Amino acid sequence: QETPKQGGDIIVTYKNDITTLDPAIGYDWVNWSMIKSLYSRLMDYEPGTPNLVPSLAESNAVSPDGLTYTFKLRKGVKFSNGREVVASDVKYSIERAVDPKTQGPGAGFFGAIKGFEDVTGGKAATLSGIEAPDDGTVVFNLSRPDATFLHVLAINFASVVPKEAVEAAAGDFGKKPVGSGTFVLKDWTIGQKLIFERNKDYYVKDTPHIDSFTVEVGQEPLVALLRLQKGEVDIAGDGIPPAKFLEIKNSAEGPQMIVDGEQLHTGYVTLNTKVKPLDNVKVRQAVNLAINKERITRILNGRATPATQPLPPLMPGYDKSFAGYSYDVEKAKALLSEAGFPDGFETTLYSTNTDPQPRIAQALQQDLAAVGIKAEIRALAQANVISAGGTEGEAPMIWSGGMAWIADFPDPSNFYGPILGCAGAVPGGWNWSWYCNADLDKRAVAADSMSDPAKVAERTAAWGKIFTDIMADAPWVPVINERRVVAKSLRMGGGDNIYIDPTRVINYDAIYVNQ
Amino acid sequence: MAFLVLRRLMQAALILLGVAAITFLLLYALPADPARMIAGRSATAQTVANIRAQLGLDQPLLVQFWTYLVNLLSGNLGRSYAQKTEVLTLIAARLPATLTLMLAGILVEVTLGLILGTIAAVRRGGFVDRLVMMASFVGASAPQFVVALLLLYVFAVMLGWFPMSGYGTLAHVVLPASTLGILGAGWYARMVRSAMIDVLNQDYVRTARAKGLSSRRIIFRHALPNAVLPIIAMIGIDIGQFMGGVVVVEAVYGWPGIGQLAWQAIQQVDIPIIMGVTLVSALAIVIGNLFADLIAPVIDPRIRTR
Amino acid sequence: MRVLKAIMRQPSALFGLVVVAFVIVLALGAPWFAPFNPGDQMFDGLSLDGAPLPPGGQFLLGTDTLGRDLFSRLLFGARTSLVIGLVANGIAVAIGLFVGIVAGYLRGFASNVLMRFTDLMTAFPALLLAIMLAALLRPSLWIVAMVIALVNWVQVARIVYTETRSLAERDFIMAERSLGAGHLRVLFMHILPHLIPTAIVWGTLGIATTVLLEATLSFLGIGVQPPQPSWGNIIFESQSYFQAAPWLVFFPGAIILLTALSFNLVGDALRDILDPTQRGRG
Amino acid sequence: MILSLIGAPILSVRNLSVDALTPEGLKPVLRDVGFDLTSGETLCIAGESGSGKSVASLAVMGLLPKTSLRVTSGSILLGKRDLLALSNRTMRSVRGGDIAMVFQEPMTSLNPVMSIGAQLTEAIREHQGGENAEAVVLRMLDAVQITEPARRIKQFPHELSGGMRQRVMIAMALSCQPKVLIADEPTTALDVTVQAQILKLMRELKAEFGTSIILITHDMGVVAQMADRVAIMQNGRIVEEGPSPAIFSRPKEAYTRQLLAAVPRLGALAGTDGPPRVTPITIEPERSDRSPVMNVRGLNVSYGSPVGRIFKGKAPVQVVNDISFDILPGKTLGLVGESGSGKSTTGKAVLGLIPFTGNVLIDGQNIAGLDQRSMRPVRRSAQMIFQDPYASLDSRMAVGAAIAEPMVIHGIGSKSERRDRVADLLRRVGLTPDAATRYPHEFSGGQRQRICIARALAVGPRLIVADESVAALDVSVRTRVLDLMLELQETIGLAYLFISHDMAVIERMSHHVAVMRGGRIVETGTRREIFESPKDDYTQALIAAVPIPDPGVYRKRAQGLG
Ligand SMILES: Nc1ncnc2c1ncn2[C@@H]1O[C@H](COP(=O)(O)OP(=O)(O)OP(=O)(O)O)[C@@H](O)[C@H]1O
Ligand SMILES: Nc1ncnc2c1ncn2[C@@H]1O[C@H](COP(=O)(O)OP(=O)(O)OP(=O)(O)O)[C@@H](O)[C@H]1O
Ligand SMILES: [Mg+2]
Ligand SMILES: [Mg+2]
Repeated sequence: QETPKQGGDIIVTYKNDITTLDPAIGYDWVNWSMIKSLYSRLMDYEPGTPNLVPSLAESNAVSPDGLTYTFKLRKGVKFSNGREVVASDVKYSIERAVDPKTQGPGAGFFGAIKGFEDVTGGKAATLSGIEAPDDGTVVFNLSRPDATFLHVLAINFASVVPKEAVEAAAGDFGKKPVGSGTFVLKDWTIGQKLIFERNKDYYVKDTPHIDSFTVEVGQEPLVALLRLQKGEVDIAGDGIPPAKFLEIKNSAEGPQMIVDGEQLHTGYVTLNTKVKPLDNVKVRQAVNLAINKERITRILNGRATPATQPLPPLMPGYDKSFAGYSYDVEKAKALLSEAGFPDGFETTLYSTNTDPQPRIAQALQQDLAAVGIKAEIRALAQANVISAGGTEGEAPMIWSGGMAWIADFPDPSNFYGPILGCAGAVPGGWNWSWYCNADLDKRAVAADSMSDPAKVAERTAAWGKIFTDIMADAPWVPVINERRVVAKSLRMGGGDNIYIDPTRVINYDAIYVNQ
Repeated sequence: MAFLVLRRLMQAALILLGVAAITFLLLYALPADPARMIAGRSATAQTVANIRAQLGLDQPLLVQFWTYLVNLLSGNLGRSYAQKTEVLTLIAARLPATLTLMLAGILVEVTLGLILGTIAAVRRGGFVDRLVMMASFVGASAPQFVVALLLLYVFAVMLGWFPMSGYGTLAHVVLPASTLGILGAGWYARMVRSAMIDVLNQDYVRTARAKGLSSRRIIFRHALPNAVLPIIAMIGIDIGQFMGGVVVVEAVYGWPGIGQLAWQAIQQVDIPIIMGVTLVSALAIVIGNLFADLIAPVIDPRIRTR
Repeated sequence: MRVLKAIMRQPSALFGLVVVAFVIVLALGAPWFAPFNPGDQMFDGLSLDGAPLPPGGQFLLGTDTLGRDLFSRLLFGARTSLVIGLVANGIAVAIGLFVGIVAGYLRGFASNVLMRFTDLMTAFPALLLAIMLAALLRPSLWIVAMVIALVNWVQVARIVYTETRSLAERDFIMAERSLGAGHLRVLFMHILPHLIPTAIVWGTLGIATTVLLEATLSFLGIGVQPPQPSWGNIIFESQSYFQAAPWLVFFPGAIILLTALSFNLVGDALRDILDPTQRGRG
Repeated sequence: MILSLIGAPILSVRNLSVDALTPEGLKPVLRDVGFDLTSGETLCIAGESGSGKSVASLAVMGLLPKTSLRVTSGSILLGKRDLLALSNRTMRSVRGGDIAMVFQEPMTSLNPVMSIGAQLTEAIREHQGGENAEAVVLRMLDAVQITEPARRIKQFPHELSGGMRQRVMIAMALSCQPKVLIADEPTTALDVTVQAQILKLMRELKAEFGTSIILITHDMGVVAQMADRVAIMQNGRIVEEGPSPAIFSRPKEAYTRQLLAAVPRLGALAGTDGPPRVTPITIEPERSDRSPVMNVRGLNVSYGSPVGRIFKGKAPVQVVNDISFDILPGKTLGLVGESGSGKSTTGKAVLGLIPFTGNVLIDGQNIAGLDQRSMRPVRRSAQMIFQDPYASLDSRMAVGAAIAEPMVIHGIGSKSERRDRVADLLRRVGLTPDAATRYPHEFSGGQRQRICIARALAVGPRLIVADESVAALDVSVRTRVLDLMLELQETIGLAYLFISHDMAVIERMSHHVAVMRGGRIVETGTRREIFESPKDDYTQALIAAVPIPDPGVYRKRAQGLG
C-alpha cells in the first residue's frame, strides 16, 4: 500500500441536490459521507473498516451493567467558528437530534437514553440521561442495555454542533453548517456546487489528505462519466450507469477507473404476510424457490451476488453456511400445489421506476410466471412505493431496489427492527412484509441487551441465528447483494475500501490524489 | 390599452389562484404521506405524529389551503420538507438558470423555425422545401433525451466545441438551448411555412414586387411580419410545453434550473417545492401569454385600435 | 373511392398509405409474425457479460437489455403505440377542436369562461396531472390515452380558437345566419369543415410526440406497465444505451418517425383532396 | 417624319400569348395580344370579366404567378429593351422605376402592418436613393390631395378610407415618376364622387409629369372620360382598337356595340315612375292601403360598445343615426350614398344580423330583441344578398347544397323535392342544373351573384335586401342580373331594399330612393323626385359626378374650360 500524498483539489459529481448538511436531519447516502466529514462525533470508524474507534472522545468506559457510558473529551478541539468543543455541546447536539421540533429522522436511534420518551412526547426539553459534569466529560445513562450504543454515537445524528451557530442560522443550519470535522463548507451555490475545504485545525495530523473537494450536483450519471473519461471529473458519485458499465469495464483504463466493492446492502422482495395468498408460508417459500438469482446478477452485468439471507456478507453475523432457498422450479410448483394453488395465482409486484429496477422486476416477473404466478408490475416513483408498502393490505410484493436497506452502522440489529420486527409492521411503517413474530422480537431484544464487550461473539451469533431462522417463515425473498460501483479518475489514489467505505460510502477523509 | 392590461392582469391572477387550488387539492389527495417521508425509516409513530402536527397536516384541507394562500400573499411559499429551507430561496437560486435556458430555447426555435419555414415557403414544392420539411418533422418527433445526448456526444465529447455541462457562459447555453429549440423549431417551421405561403399570395406582396423591391426586402420587411402574427400566440403556449423539456435538458447538461428541482421534489413528494415550482411555471406561462397578447398589437396595428 | 383514387395518383401519399397499411397489418398480425414471445427474457438473448445482442444472427434486430427479441417487441409494441398515436391523439384533437370552435364562435361570457379554462389548463403542469393520476388510478393503456388527451387538447384549442374567431368574422357566416341557420348548424356544417386542415396538421404532427409522451407517462406509472411493449417504452427504457446498444434506440425511433411521417403524407394529401377549392387547381 | 417622332411608342406589346397551367393541361389565356402606348397618351382597355385584361398588365410588369401562368410567345418592348428577356435584377429597376402599377383591389394591396409613410419611402429609396425621400413623399401625398400628409404617413392602411387608400396607391406608383402607369380598375370600389376625384387626379398627373397611362376598366363612362385610345378585349384577344371618339361613335365589332348598349345611362328613365318592365304589367295596380313588408323607425346602430363598468373602452361609434323608412310589397327602395355612409350596416341591422336600437317591423312582426328561435319565421320571409357574393358562400359547400340549405333549415320539402327545387331555381337564374355539384370558386363573379340570388329565393321570401349586388360585375353581366331581379319582382311580387353607390343602377331599379350620408338619410322620395328634382346638395353632387359614356361631352367640357 502506497503512502497517501497530501494536497490536491478534486471534483465529485452527483445527480441530485445535496438536500441538507444538518447532521440531525440529513439521511440520504449522498449527504451521509459529507456530514461525516463536516462534523466529528464521540466515536468513529477506522477508514475502510467497520471497526469503531474513539474520535472526539479520548477514552470511554462502560459500567458493568451496561447502563452507564462515560466519555472523556479530547482537549483543544475547535469548531470552525473558533470556539472549543465542550461536553455540553455533545449533550445539546443529541438532544437536538431527538427533539421533535427538529423533525430529524434519527431520533429513534437514541431510544435507549433515559428520558427519551419524555422528550419525544414533548414533556421535557432535555434528556435526563445525558450529563456534562465538566467541560471535558459526558455521561450517558441508559434505560436499558444497548449493545449498539457506541455505534449509535458514531452515526451522523450524534454529530456535535455548536448551539450558537444553530441558532444564528435560524432554521437554515443545513445550509450553513458549522462543525469540527475534517472539512469546512466554503461555499454553496444552490443547485450547482458545494466547495469543501480541509479543516486546517483538525486534530488528527495529515487528515484529511486532499485540500478541497468540490461537489457538482445536477449531473446526469451518464454525462458525469463522459466528463470523468475526459478528466474533468474525479469521482462520479452516482456510480456507473448500466448502459456504460461494460464499455468502461472493458476499456483499457477500465480497471483503474472502476472501484467495485461490497457494501452493506441486500436487495429483496417483501412478501406481504397479510395479503392472500402470501399469508400462506408455503406460498412464500414457493416464491423464494422460484427466483433465479443468477440470471438477475447477469442482467446487472455481474455487479451483484445472489443473496441467501437478509444480512449482507460483510455484516457481522452473516452465516456463510446458510444456503437459503436455491432456485428450484419443480419444488416451488409442488409447494404451490400443496398450498392449494396448483395453477398459481395473480398478484402485483411494486418497484421503483429508475433503471435498472423495472428491469429486475421484469426478471422476477418472468421467474414467477414460470411457476404460474402472474405478477402485474407497478413501477412508480419511490415515494409512492414507500406509501404503498406502509399501507395495510396494499402491496403484495415490493422489489426493494432503489430503496434497499443500506445499514446505518455495521451491526446486524440494524437490519431487524423497522424492517422485519413487529414495531415496523404498522401503518406508515417500513416493515412491508407486515411480518410480526413475537418470539423473534424477544430474541432480538435479548441479543441487543448483551452489551458486555466480552459477549460480542455470542451476540453476533444470536443475531445471525435470528436472520437465518426468519427465513423459515420467508417474509422476504433475499435476491441479491449488490456491490457498489464508483468511477474515479486515474489520478485518484487510495484503496477500494475508502471509496466504498462500509460506514460512509466515500470517505473524503482518506482519499488522496496522486500527482 | 391600460384597461386591457389591467383586465388581463386580473385574469392572470385568477388563473394562478385556480392553478394553486387544483395543485393543492391534487397533491393532498396523494396517498404518499409527507410526514412519513420526512420522518424516515427509523422514526416512531409518535415522531411522525409530531411532524404532522408541526406541518399543520392534521388540519382540515380547507384550513391548510387558506393558510397556504395567506402565506402566499406575503410572499411565503413555505419550507421544503426534504431540504428544510425556504422554497422561495431554492426557487430564486435556480430560476435565473431556467429563464436563461427558456429564453435561449425560444430564441433558437423561433429563429430556426422562421428561417427554415421561410426558406421552405419561398422554395415551395422544390427539393429544398421537401428537405426542410422532412428535417423539421424529424426534429419535432425525436425523443429529447436522445437528441440531448447526441448533441452532447458530438459537439462536446467528440468535437469539444462546447463544454459538456455547467452554467455561466454563453458557450454553456448553446447545446441545451439547441436541444430545447430543435423540437419547437420543427413545429414552428411547419407553421411558418404555411403562414408564409399564405402571405406570399397576398396582394400587398405583389404590390411590393411591383415597386421593384429586392426579394430579400420583400420577404423580411413585408411578408415575415405578417406571417409571424399567427405564430406569436404559440410562443405563450410554448412556455408550458417547455417545462417538460426543461426537466430532461437540465438533467443531461447539468443545468442548475428549476426543472431538476421539480423532478427531485416529485420523487420525494416535497409538496411545498412542487407547489412552488408549479406556481412559478404557471406564472411564467401566464406572463408568456400576456406578453404574446401585448406584443401582437406592436406588430399588427389593426389590433391596436380594436 | 374518389379519395382513394386521388391518393393513388400521388406517389408520396401512396407511399404513406402503404406504410400505414403495412404497420396496421403488422400490429394486428403480431402474434403470427413475431418470431419470439415479446416478453420472453431469453438466456441466450444476452452476452455472457449481460449485454444486449446486436442485430443479425438469431435475433433479426438484436435483443434488449433483458435478452428479449427486439423485433418481436416492436411488432407487439405497434398495437399499443397505434392506439396512443391515433386514439389518444385523435381525442385530443377532437376536444381541442370542440373547445376551440365553441369558444371562438360564441361571444361573451361562455367564450370567456372556456378560454380562461383553457388558459388554466395551459398553465397547469401536465406532468403533475399525470403524476396525480398515476397515484390515484390503476394504470392501463386507456388511462394513459385519456391523460394524453387531457393534456394535449389545449394547444389545439388555442389555435382553433384563433382560427374560428377569424372564420366567424367572415361574411358567409353572417349569410348563414341570415338564412336562419342555428348555432349548431353554423358550427358543425360551416365552421368545422374549414378547420379540417388544421386538425390534420395537428393530428399527424402529434402522433410521434404522443407516442413518446406515452413512454414518459408509463415511466411515471400510469401507462402500460412492463413487460407490455410500446414503441415509446422501448426507446425510453434503453435511451441511455444509445452508445452501447444503438439499435435499441435507432430501430424504434426510425419506426416511430416513419409511421408518423406516413400518416403525415397521407394527411397532407387528404387535406388537399378534401378541399374543394383545390379542385382543378395546379 | 414628325408624326413618327411624336408617335414613337414608349411601350409596345407584340403578339403576346400567355398560357395557364391547369390540371387539364395548358389553357390559353392571352392570344396574340398587341398594342402600342405612345408617350403622354391614355390607353383604356375594356372588356368583359375574365377576358385577360389583368393578365396582360401583369405580364407587362413581369408579375405573372410563376406556378400557374406562363408567357409562351411575344415580346414587350419598353423603348428598345425587351422586358421578357431582362434579368430579374434589371427587371426590378424597371418595376416601379419605369413602369408602375395600381392594382385592382385597393383594400388588400397595401401592407396592413406597415405605415403609409414606410411603404411610400421604400419605393423612392429603391429607385432614387434615400435623400429627402420624406420630402418627396409629402409632396406626392399632397399631389393626390390627401389632407394632412404629415399625419397620414404615420398611419396604417386600415386607418384610411377606401378612397384614400386608392390615392395612396396612386401616389406610390407615381412617386418615382414612371414613364408608364398601369391602373387596373382603380375606381371600381369607390362611390362616384370619390371616383370623380381620382380620375381628375390622374388627368392632372398625366399633364404634369407626362406619364403615359394604361387604364383598365369595365365602366364605359370612365373610358369616355379618360381615354385617348381604346382597346376592347374579349376571350384573350384584342378585338378592336382605335381612338376613343371613333370607338364610341362608330364601333365596328358587335361585341363593342353590345358593351356600349349595356351601359346604363343616368336620366335614361326620366319621366317614368316605375322601373322598366321586363314583361307587361300583369299584376294589380299599386294600392296604397297595402301595409309595408318592412317598417323601420328610429334605427340606430353603433360599433364598439363599452367594455366594462369601471373603465370605459373606446367610445362607441354611431354609424347609423335615427333612420326610418318603409318598403311596400312588390316595390323597391333604393339606398344610395357614399362609401362608408352606413348602407351595408343598415341592411344588416334591419334583418337583425347586427345589434341595433329602434324598431324594425317585418310583416308586422317587431324583430327587436327576438332570439334566434323566434327569428326563424321572419328569416323565411326576409332574405339578404350580400355585398360580396364570393365571400358570402361557404367555399367548402357545393352550390346545390348551399341553395338547398335554407329549405333544410326551415324544414321545407323532402330530399327529392328539394333537389327538384334547386334545379328549378338554378334554371330561373340562368344556370344549368348541373351547376349544383360544383363549388363556388368554379364560377365567375356574375354566376356567383346569381347563385346567391337563387339561395335567397329558395324559401320564397317577400323581401330581399340586396347589397351592392352588381358593383363588381362588368356591364354585360350586370344587365343580365338586374333584369333577372326585375323579372322576379314582376312575377312573384318581391320587395327589395336595393343598396348601391351607383346612381345609374339605383335609377334603373328603384321605385323609391333614400340618400344616405354620414349615417343619416338626407333625402328621400320617389325615384322621379330624387333624380329629376333633387333638393339636397349632396344628392345633386352625386348625380353630377356620374360619368357619361360619351367622350364628346368631356371634350367639349375640356375645351370650354380651356
Ligand atoms: N393564376 C391563374 N391561373 C389560371 N388561370 C388564370 C389565373 N389568373 C387568371 N386566369 C384566367 O385568365 C383569364 C383572364 O383573367 P384576368 O384576371 O386577366 O381577367 P380580367 O379581364 O382582368 O377580368 P376582370 O374584369 O374580372 O378583372 C380568366 O379566364 C382567368 O380564369
Ligand atoms: N365591424 C365594424 N366595426 C367598426 N366599424 C365598422 C364596422 N363595419 C363598418 N364600420 C364602419 O361603419 C361605417 C359604415 O359602414 P358600412 O359598411 O355600412 O358602409 P357602406 O355605406 O356600406 O359603404 P360601402 O359603400 O363602402 O359598402 C363606416 O365608417 C365603417 O368604417
Ligand atoms: Mg382584372
Ligand atoms: Mg357596403
